Amino acid sequence: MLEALTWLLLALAALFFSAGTLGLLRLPDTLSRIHALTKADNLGLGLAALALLLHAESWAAAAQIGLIWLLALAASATSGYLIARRCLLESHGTPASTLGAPPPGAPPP
Amino acid sequence: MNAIDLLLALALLLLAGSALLARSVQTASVLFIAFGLLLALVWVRLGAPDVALAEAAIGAGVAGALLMLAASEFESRRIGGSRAAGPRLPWPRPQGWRPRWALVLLALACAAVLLLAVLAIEPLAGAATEAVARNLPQSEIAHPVTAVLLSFRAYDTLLEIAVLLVAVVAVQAAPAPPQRALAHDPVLARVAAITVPLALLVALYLLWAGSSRSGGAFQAGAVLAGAVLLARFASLPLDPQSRLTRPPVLALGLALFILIGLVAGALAGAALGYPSGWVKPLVLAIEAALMVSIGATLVALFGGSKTA
Amino acid sequence: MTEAMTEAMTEAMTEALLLPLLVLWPLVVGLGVYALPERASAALQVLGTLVLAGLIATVFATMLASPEPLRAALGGWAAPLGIELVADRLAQAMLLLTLLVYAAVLLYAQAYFAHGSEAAQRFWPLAWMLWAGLNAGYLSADLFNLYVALELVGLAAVGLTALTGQSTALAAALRYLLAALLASNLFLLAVVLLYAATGSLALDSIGAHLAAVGTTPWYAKLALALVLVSLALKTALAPLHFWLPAAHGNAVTPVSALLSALVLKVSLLIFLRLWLEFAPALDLAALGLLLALLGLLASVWGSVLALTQRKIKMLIAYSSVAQVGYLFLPFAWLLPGGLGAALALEATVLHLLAHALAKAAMFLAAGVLVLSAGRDDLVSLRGAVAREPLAFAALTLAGVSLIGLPPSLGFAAKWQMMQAALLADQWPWLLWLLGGTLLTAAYVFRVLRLAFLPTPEAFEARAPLPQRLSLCALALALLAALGGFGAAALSDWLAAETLLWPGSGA
Amino acid sequence: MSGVSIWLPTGSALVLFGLLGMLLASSILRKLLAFNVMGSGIFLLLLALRPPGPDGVADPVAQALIITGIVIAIAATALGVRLARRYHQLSGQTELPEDRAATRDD
Repeated sequence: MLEALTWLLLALAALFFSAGTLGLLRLPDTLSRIHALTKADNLGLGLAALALLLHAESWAAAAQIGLIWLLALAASATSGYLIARRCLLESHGTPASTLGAPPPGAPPP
Repeated sequence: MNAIDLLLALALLLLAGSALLARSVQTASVLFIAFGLLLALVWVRLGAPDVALAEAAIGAGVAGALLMLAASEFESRRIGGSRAAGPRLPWPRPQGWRPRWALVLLALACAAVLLLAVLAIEPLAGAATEAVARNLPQSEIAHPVTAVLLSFRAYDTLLEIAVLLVAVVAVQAAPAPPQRALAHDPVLARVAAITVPLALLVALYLLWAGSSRSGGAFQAGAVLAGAVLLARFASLPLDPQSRLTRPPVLALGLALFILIGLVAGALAGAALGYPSGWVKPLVLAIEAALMVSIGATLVALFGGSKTA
Repeated sequence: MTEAMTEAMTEAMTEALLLPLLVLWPLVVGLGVYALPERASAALQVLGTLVLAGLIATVFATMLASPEPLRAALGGWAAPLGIELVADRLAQAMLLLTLLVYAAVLLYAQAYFAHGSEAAQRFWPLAWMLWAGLNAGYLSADLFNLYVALELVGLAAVGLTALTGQSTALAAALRYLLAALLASNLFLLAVVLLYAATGSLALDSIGAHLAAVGTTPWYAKLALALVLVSLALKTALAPLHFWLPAAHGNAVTPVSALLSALVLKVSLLIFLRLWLEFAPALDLAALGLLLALLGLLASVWGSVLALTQRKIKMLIAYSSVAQVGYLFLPFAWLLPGGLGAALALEATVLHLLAHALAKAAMFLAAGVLVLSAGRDDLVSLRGAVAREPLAFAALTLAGVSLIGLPPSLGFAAKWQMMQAALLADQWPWLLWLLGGTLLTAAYVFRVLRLAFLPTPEAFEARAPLPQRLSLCALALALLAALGGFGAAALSDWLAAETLLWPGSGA
Repeated sequence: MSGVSIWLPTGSALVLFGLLGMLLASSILRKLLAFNVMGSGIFLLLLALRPPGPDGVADPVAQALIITGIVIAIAATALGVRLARRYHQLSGQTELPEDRAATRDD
């Protein structure tokens, strides 16, 4: 029973990871790629963590796995946010951009 | 079992190849970081967790970040700030390669001979490995890798710290170009405010753990440097960067290592030896000083002043 | 009784600390010069040099008492487990040479760098760390430790090359760094192969293991080939010399002197050690011949290129390419049981010493002339006889040794080479030695001739330079030019210890 | 044994990749990257050629050598990257003069 559940979770995790990777490779622009990375991959990681939780030897080990997942979530959310911000700044801030107007969210000097 | 190894090996080769052939150096450095992280997994598979930690923190982390920083500088200058959209894996035409077929053939021949040689070698268990196991109790250090690094072959480690210091002094001839200012970012600052103390804690844990299991001054120093750099990028008020990279801090680790190596060594009867019973505190003192100096060194090697 | 005890104590301390201090002390001085305020720096360096001189004198004194090399096991862990330092007579000759060159170069640099110059603040710590790396390379008897020592030398040398931070210096330093890194990786690969095959990193136990296997595995040859390519790249043996002229020619003068006199030599010494260790187990006759032929190529090619240079320091740098060639010639006879092996070893060591002293003197003297003329092409030599007679004398004396005229050290080295060639019944090499001498004479006289031309008026107005600069160059040049008188004693002293294999001799 | 031997061809191939990169790539950064790849291959060979201990733990001497090697490689890489950044700032070039000439000729 436990084994079957573990395999199911791992298979789902692999599915989400594959979807995320596919999105990273195939989606047209940076912002949509970030979606693929932050959403699908984090879900995949969560599922994998859950599968491992089922086999944790102690509460401490389980807590560590949970903590790792939380940290990975925070890291990917922050880096996704930073990439998106940089992306917006660049597409608005350079002369080569199609939008000639000054960026709405330009950083204060 | 072997399927995982096979997959890992193939992915490793694929990443190395695509990093070397990638169209832009920036893409190459991202791929190189992925390569380093995968290599860390390989070290775990081979039963070398200490190496895995060092690889992930230093090999992939620091080296990759250094390359990426330089690449972004080069490329933003070349095409006026805007970049070709996103990383794409470019197979057919690598750029910036000189096709010199004689050299290619030479390298191929060398690699073929090398492969034949490594397949022909019958590994010997060897005197050194057995000696480590035999002398471990006498070294009074529980973790074999730490015992090799700080007792049996402490001289290698000492010279290697000198190499790091030489690199720091040498880069002063080439001041880093000023970096583009980073605006204060509330989200990054909030996340860093949690992550930086956590990273400092991890560094201390790695330092402490080094005496009994995987970890040690190098890994801890790399994490420390990461924390300081993160604090700098997030413009945290606790930015200790300017004070951390002063010469006395950079020199501290090597100086203490030599001092203990000579004073304790004179008492123990051989330079870089430890008098019996004093091993643990002395090694911990050396490792703590090394952690600070290695962290400071890595920060200094990144260069660039405080973003303002 | 107390006296005996003190003596025993001192002896024990000497045993434990003497050899390690030869490496650790320069590191301590380097750290001090780096971290302490600048006004302490000069005094610290004088003290540092004197202490090192004392240490080296102690090594020599201890060696006179016993013919065995000094050994020290670091941390008290004996060899296959720990790392051992060994000071045989080869190492001692190198220690002394390094001390002499450094004493001259440090004194020179004190006057050369403007007070408070930024380049000087990087020069002092890097130079001292380099000294530590050099001594580590001479003394280490552990293969991996040699790799670490070579890296210390290499990175310090690259940092010194880039000292001024100007674009040409940076390009030269990068080229040098990339070549050195490739060489390091090849060396590391050889270390890996040998460690895997023998399970040990200590030089003598690797050699013993390979010799004991009987039919030595072929991959030992591959390892030696890798070491050979690696160290030939670091020693700049043609055709692997491409990085040298730019690095040595564009560095500031004290750095050029250190790089050409010492940094090139440490890799050669390590190669010589590994050669002596492996020769009984492998048949190296063909490889020795190949090295000698490459040396031939280098000595001709370097001399020809030296003849075409416009800048004086580039000319001297290309001369190094040529002179390195001679260092590899004696390997043709340096074989177990080969006739002339002992002579060949002496010739290599003598030539190494001769070139180090002469080339350092030449760079230092050329630096004086460049400073006094305010330009770095050959025109700067005009009127050197009148302007800077001492520097000119140094240049001439160094040239005498480089060409190999008696009574210079260079002459003694070439004489030994000829003897070795005759003993091995290979007289065609003599033609080469004579031809090479003519080529060397050609570029040396090209330099000296200009010195007698009248000084261009543009040079006259410049402020006089401190005499100390020329004197430092002259001191080294005198050692090179008169060293031939001591060569016989030096050879005897070297021969008193069995550096070669038992059973092979003159 | 078969579990270990897969890393021997992998390590050799990484050495080959790195060697090719160091010899043929023209950008300084790419050469430095290749240096690191080659080093990784050598370290992989080092560990794969050592028989593991009874409990599956790798040879501690080899592990220590690799850690030392990684730190030395980072020192060299950092020095190279800084020199390259400054060189680029001063000259606007990302390649060394000899390599530029070679690329133009081809």
